[in-house]
This record gives sequence, C-alpha cells and structure tokens, in this order.
Amino acid sequence: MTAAVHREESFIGKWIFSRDHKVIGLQYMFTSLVFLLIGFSLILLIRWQLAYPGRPIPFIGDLLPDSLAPGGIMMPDFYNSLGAMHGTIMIFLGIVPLGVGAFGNYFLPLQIGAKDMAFPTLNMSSYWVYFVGGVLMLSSFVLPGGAARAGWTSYVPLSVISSGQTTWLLAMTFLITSSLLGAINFIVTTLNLRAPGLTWSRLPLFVWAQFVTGLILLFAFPVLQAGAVLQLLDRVAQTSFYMPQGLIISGELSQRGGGGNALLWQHLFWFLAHPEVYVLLLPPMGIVAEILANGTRKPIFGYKEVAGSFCFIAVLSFMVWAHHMFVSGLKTSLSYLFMTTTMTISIPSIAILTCYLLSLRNASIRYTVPMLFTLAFLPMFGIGGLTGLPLGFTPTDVYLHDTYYVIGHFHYVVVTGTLIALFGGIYYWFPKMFGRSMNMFWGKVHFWGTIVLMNLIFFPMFIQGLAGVQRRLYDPTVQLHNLTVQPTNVLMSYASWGLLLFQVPFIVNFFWSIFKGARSEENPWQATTLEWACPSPPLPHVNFEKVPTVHRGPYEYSVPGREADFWPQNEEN
Amino acid sequence: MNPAQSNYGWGLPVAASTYADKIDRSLLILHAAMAAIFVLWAVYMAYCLVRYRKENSPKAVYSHKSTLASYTPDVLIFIFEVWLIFIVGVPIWAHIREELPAPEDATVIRVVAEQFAWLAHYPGPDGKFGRMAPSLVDYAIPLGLDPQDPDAGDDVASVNEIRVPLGRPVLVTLTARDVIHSFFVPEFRTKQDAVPGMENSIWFEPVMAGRFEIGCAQLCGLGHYRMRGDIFVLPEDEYAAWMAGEQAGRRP
Amino acid sequence: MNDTRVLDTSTGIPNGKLGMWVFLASEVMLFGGFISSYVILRTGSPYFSIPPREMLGVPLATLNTFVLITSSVTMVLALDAVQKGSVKGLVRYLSATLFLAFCFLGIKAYEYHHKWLEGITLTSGLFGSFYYTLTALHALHVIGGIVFISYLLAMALKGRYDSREHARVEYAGLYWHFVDLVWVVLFPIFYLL
Amino acid sequence: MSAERSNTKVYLGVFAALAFLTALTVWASYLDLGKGRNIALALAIAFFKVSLIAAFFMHLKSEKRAVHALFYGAALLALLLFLLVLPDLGLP
Repeated sequence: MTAAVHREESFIGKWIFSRDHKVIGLQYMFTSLVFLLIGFSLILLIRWQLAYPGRPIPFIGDLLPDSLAPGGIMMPDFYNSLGAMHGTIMIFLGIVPLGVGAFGNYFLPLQIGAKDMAFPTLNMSSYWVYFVGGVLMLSSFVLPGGAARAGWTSYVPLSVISSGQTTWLLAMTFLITSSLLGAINFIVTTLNLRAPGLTWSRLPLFVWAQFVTGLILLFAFPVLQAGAVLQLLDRVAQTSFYMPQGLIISGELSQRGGGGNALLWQHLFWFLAHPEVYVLLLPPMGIVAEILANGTRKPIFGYKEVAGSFCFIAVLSFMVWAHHMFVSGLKTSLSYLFMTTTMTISIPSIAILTCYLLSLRNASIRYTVPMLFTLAFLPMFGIGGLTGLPLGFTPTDVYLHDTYYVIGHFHYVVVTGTLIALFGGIYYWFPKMFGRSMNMFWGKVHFWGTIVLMNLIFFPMFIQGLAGVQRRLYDPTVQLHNLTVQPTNVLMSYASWGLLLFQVPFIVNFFWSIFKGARSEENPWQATTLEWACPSPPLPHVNFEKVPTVHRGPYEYSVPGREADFWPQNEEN
Repeated sequence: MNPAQSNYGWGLPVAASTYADKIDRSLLILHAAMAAIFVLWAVYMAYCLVRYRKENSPKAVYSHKSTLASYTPDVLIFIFEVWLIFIVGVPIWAHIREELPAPEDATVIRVVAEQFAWLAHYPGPDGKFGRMAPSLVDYAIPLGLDPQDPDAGDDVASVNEIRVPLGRPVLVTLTARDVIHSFFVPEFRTKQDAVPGMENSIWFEPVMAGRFEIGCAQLCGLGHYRMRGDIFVLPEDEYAAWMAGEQAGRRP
Repeated sequence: MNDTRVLDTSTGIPNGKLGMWVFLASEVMLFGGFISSYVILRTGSPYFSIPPREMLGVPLATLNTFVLITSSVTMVLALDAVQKGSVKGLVRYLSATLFLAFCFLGIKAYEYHHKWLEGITLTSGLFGSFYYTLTALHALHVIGGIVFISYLLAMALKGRYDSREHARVEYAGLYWHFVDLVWVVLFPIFYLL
Repeated sequence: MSAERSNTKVYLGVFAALAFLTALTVWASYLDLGKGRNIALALAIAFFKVSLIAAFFMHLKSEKRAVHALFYGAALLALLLFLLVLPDLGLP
C-alpha cells in the first residue's frame, strides 16, 4: 500500500474537519467529558432540592430565571427537566461517546494494526452529527418550550402532551444517526482491516468489546429511531400512534383520533435501551481486561470465556428488555419469559467478573493509578450486577420498581462501574495519546476521593429503595413513608458536591499534563498489544511506520523462559 | 388516626397485606445470597491483592488453562437462580398476578388515576358500577358519573381516599385518564401502572386495620410528587357504618 | 469479475460492499421496527379501522410494484453490463432505472393525492397515519436511491467505470434492491390484507 | 466468459418470476380463503419474492459468511421484536 502522500493540511483540515481516527477520537473525548460535567452539574441542583426541599438554592438560585426557579426555589417542572436531561446527557452525550466514540475510534484501529477506520469521512460525519445532536439537546434549555421533562425514557402520553420533547426527539434522531454511522465503521474496520496474523483468537478483548458493541448499536438503535419518529409525529402531526382512545387531558376530552397503545413506545424504547446499557458496559469491560492483564503481568484468565460472554451478552440483550415493564401492564405470561431471560443474562456477566477476579491469582499486581481504577471496578460492578437480581426477579421487582433501589442499581453499574473504568482508561492511554503522562499523585487523590464519595452517594439509595422511596420525586417529604429515610438525602447531597470537588484535580491534571506532563516513551506500561508498537502520539494518518504482523495472543505476559515479562504481539522472536 | 410512624422504619415498611411477607421473604433470600456472594468475592480479592502484590510475588505465573473448577461460581449462581425462579418466584408471581379473588367475596373498587389525584369509585350496595361517560367529566363530577343511570344511584366516589373493610380481599381495577401513573402502596407491597386506554386489575388483602399511604411511582408530570392518597382499612362494622353514612347522605 | 480493489481485507469482502451490507442490516431493523408497530397495532387496537378496498387503489399500487421490480431488474442489468465492459449498456440501464424510479414516485404522489381526497389522511385514523409514515419513509429511500444513481450516471458518462473499476455500481445495486425488497413487503400488508 | 452470458437470462427469469408472483398475490387477495389463510399466503409470497431478490439480484448466494450473518441476524432480530411484542399488545 503506497504511503499516503502527506499534504500539509490547514488547521481546519487537521483539527476541525479531520478524517484521522485519532483526531476524531480526541474530539469525541473532549466533547463527551464536557457533556459529562454538564450532566453532572444538573444533578447537583437536584441534590439541593432533595436534601432541602423548597428552600432556595444558595449561590446559583438567584442566577436562574424566575420561570424556572422563582426566588431561587426550584419549580417541579424545572426539577423534572433537570432529571430528564441529566439522564439523557449522561448516557447519550457522555458515557457512550466516551466509551465507544473516544476510546473506540482512537484505539480500535491501533489495536488491530490498521492505518485508519474503514470509512474516514463517515467517521468524521458521525462526530459532527453527534456534535449537532448534543448542541440541539442542550439548546432545548433555552428554547421556548424548555427542556424535556418526561424522564430520559420519555414515556407516552406524558411526553406527547408535555412541552420540550420535540427538541429532545430531534436531538435523539441526530444522536442515533451518529451512533449508527459509528457502528458501521467499527464493524467493517474490525472485520476487514485486521493486521496480518491477527486472527479472532488473538484479538485484544478491548477490540472484541468494541466490535460486539458496534453490532448491538447497529441492530438496536434503528428501532428507537422508528419509535422516535412515531412519537415526533404524535407530537407534531396530531397522529395517535401511542395515544389511546378517550384521553381526558386537564379536564377536556382530547380530540385525537385515538386507538394507539401507550405500551408500544415502552416496547420500542426498551428494545433499544437495554442493549444500550450493555453498550455502556462492554467497552469499559474491554478496558478493564486490557489494564488488568497489564497490571497483573499475566494473561487474562479464560480469554475465550470472556470473549464468548461478550457475544452471549450481545445476543441475549435483545431478549430481556421487558423486565423494565413487569408492572406496567405487560401480560403476566410474558413476564415469566422475560424474568427467565433476564436471569440468564446475569450468567455471562458473572462469568466475566469471575474470570477477571481469577486473573488476580498468581499475579504480580502493580498498583498504578489505572490499576487502582480497574481493581475498584471489580467490586463496584459486582454490587451493581448483584443488585440487578432483585430487579429482574418479578416478586421483588413489584416492590422495588421505580424506587431509588433501581437508581442505586444502575448508578453502581454505570458510574462506579463504567465511568471508573473509563477514568482508568484515560490514565492508562494518556501517554499514548499525548506522549506525556498524567501526574500520578493527583491521580491517586482523584481516585480515592471519587470512589469513597461515589459509595456515599449510591449506597444509601438501596436503603431508600427498600423503604419504598419512589424515583423522580420533586419533594420526597410529601410522602409520609419517605420521612424516616430523608436524612440520607442530606448525606448524599453533600457527598455529590464533594464528588464535584474531587473532579477538579482530574480536570486540572488532564489539561495540564497535555502540555506540561512528564514525557513518556512509547511503551510506559510495558504492554503487549499493538497500540504500544507505534510512536506516541501515533503518526498522523498512518499510525505505524510499517504494518505490524501479529505472532501471538494479546496478553503474553511473564512467558516462562523470557527475561522481559512482556512479549509484544508484533515481535517476531 | 394518622399513620403511626411505626409503619415506616429504616428497613421495609410494615408488611400489611397477605402476600407482603412472601415478597419480604424473597427480598431476604435474595439479599442474603447477594451479601454472601459479595463477601466471598471480597475476601478472595482482598487476599489476592495482599498476597500477589508486586513486592510479594515479583513473577506472575503464566497460564492459559481455565480449569473446570473456575466455573463453580457461575454454576452455583445459575443453580441458585433456577431454584429461585421456578421454585420460589413463579408461584408467588402467579399468586399475586393471576389468582384474583372472585368479585362477589371481595371489595371491588375502580381507581382512576388522573394528573395528580386518585379517583376512587365504589359500586355501592347494589354492587354495580354506574355508567361513566368521559364527556360528562367536569369539576363537579370528577368521575363523569351519569346521574340518570339507575346503577349509579348508590355509587360512592371519593378523591385520594379509599376505605376498605378488614378481612376481605380488595379487587382494584386501575386505569388512568391522561398519562401513565402507578398505584403504589408500600405497606401492601403492591404496585401497578395505571395506563390510559387499559384496565389493569390488581388485588391485595389487608391483614391489619390502619391508614396506609398510596403513592404514584411513575413520573406523571409536575405534580407527581404530591399525588398521594390514603387507604383506610376499617374493621367490618366501622366500614358498614361509613357506607351507610354515605348512602344516607345521598337521599335528600 | 469482481472489482479489483478487494485486496487485503481480512474477510476478502471489499470495505464498501461490507459497509453497504452493514448499513442494510440497520435498515432492516428500522423498517422492522415500523412494520412491527403497524402490524401489532392493526391486530391489537380495537379502534384500528381498515378502509374498504376500493379506496386503497389496488390496481395502481400493483402497477407501482411492477414498476419498482422492473427498475430493480434494470439496475442489475446495468451492473451486468459494466461487468462485461459495456459502458453504453451501463448508461442505458442506469437511465432506465432512474426513469422507472421517477415513475414510481409519480404514481406514489398521485396515490397520495387520490387517498387524501378520499378521506385517508395522516390524522384520519391509525391506518392513514401508518400508511403515510411508512410509504413516505420508503419514498425518501427511493429519493436517496435516485440521488445515488444519478451520481453514478454522471460518473459513467465521464467514463469512470469499466469492467475492472465499478464497485460503486454494485453498492448502488445492493441499496436499490433493498429498497425494492422493502416495497415488496409493504405492498401486501397495506393494500392486500 | 460464458458464465457471464447466462447471467442476463437468470436475471430475466427472476424478473418474470417476480412479476408473476406479484400478479398471483394480488389475485389471491381477492379470494376469500379466511383471514388467517389470506395473511399466511400473502406473507409466504412476499417472503418468496424477498428471497428471490436477495439471492439473485443482491448476489447473496455467492456472498461470504459475514454478509449472511449480518442479513439473517438483522432479519431474525426484527422478527424477535415482532414476535415478542405481538403477544403483549397484538393479541387480545
């Protein structure tokens, strides 16, 4: 393959409309980190309202317009908007673009020894469609209708009659299109552009995770696209796909034709949303596998079991969605089926966790910062996974559904699971991306502060859930059964504000190290996968000086009879 | 009588319906199993973190062999789950969802959820619900009861308050008028979405008299948090007296 | 003879073709979602009134299906022609495909107008809503196909394609056959059942 | 190159089959075979036409495993969505 003639690109061509997967990866990273911060700050306002219902928010209160928070006291509508946008921004604009867009775009081609993604222009347009979707989603706060307020799940008929949803739906269409373009790229790149010798059983688990995630996105997102189009028409064109007969809205009989079914949206939405939560989970599990093998200096225990479990999760994730609907009028016969499939899908997650934990045996563990995050991922994701059992089991789900137990469950999986692994990934691959390493002392400060405070926020949610505190309550003290556990809200609120403080060292450390971090050589962690076989940052447009050929599995650490305890994939002998 | 704070503690609220203790037992079994699994893994992991740290074991042991024994956690949990679902779960779920009591020996009530209130509708002594027309709905008659309908004569309607006699199961037919709400009574461990355009029926049988709180568990708009109501479980005679009072109030 | 750019992909399938197939897989799920919603509401909702057959204009729709099938054939003949190296054949068949695509849209526009006057509108009932939503989405895909094929025609006229270099013609063919395939499913479920 | 000549014949043959099947399904829809059988027949004909187009026009017959996996995977998942939602909302 003739090396691409390196023409001097203008600043625009090089950084803004670049087709280089590394630049697009960085664009995704910076944008998704900003969105994560925005989404996180929304919930800090909610935490004040939950801790001290009805009292004016101290500093920010009077900055907010009177339509949203007169006299600094947050109105219920604004509270619902904050909650809905927190969920939407964190999932669709924050974590998935960080896990799939940033890490996937940057490191998938590197780890398979490719020059770039299969379709560079498609890759660039996927970022810009995501960017437009993100801006549109955020702009809904200032648009006349205000932000969406029917939860990130946007259940009908509430989402059809309340304002702010049209912008949400349009922005979602952009985000879905962006994810689909990205998924096409990931699948074709993994299938077609693997370096010579890189067979499926030598593929790093991170690549397995991204490939399987691409397939899940490809098959799941279009169904939500269909659902969103139907809901958009219900809102804008007065059709009634989801609007049943004879609705009486604020006193008057609605003039719609009626005949639709409100549960149809829930089926279409959760058909995407459950595979989506595995899209949130799989890339970080891939990152954990990479860092764990590197930190324990030994091959991941049961490579085939883990890769097999990824595929098994992907297939099963399309058959479990209605466990979100056990109490929503789903027919009882179907709830038996979905309870069984939900319990079956817990097996591959347990299998993966078992393999990761068994990798610690006979290891030689290095407590580097990425390794700290990875080791913390294991128990935290364990709690998240285990608390999923009572929610997938119908008799207990009857009580726990739509309470704070559910919120504790998915935050343990997504925040102390996925986000912690993604932080570990940032510390681990920062030297490769910028040629400098992040400050490890501040990394440890960030780690310990984040882990402790996250547990202080999310563990009391289980206590609230068992006490029956419903989710999305503007003022929990109105319900008498919430009064006893109300003090936990105060603790959780202070912990969440503390968590914001502990992100400051990370943010400063991240941007400071890009320019001033200590220089690091090509393979600082002495890892074996291909992305360490090219200069850091990798050569623009071609990554590797010469196309690497792969001779062995991805995690050949501590091979007996060799003095170096790591054996890179591309080394001949 | 306001609900003594005793109904709600730091753990589960008081189990005030027949199947509440079944659900509590399932919760206990599950959480005990989860705690056991977590503790076992935590102990194992802590041991590994200390025993196999770099200083203590400078050279890792290279192996790709995944022994059969490594599958024991998965197999054990799978067996536990199979037992849990088919032996424990399915019977309880069938009991809660499918064994609805016969209408004649249960207190039958229609509950219509609307944006931010629970409208209860009792059939009255004749046991028959009056016709409800959406077109008749207005402030005076929130339920839209048709006055001319003979059955509606003795119907009783109430807002955010439901009275039921102790000792008989309660059969509730749930529907909603505008958006999806969710009828949730923590003490009875019962929860069911009220979906517009659909009639979901649930049942519970209180085992103690008292005042229990209804909450809405599905986001239904800006008033979702204040959409609360009360279920008063009255002894048989008190309930009869109340119903008689309602009827007496009816005849001019 | 396959396109010469199938060099060193690990699966031996050229990137473009695999990309198109992956895209078509997502399209199957998109139309799958729509058609499932339509059929489910049609069997499930008691208020789903199906208009009488005379209002649906079955003969015209049959002609429309025939037009789209013919365009699918001319598309595959275009690919066949360029594989045999005859650029003239390619141009001829591509223009035929374009013409037939415009015919399809023309007939579809007339059908919309006719149905709207007959009383089947977007908000006249669930059948109308689903009919216009799905067929409009399909028509959008036809328009997308038209843009793709006109680009091919322009390139073919400039002599860009020959028996060795014609990958894009194949990919446009795949896309166009998929659009025809979707209509083959939409036709019976809207008009005949 | 003789294999090439017969291609056009194959395509025209498939074209004739598709045209015939379209006419057949329209004609069959006017027969009153009972609701269930009408639906089954129409869907069977549509499925047959779809497989004709996919196999011959899209050359699915001569494609590699990866493409087959994608196409059948998508079709199966779309069917899964339909078959799992139908009993809940579709049937009384």
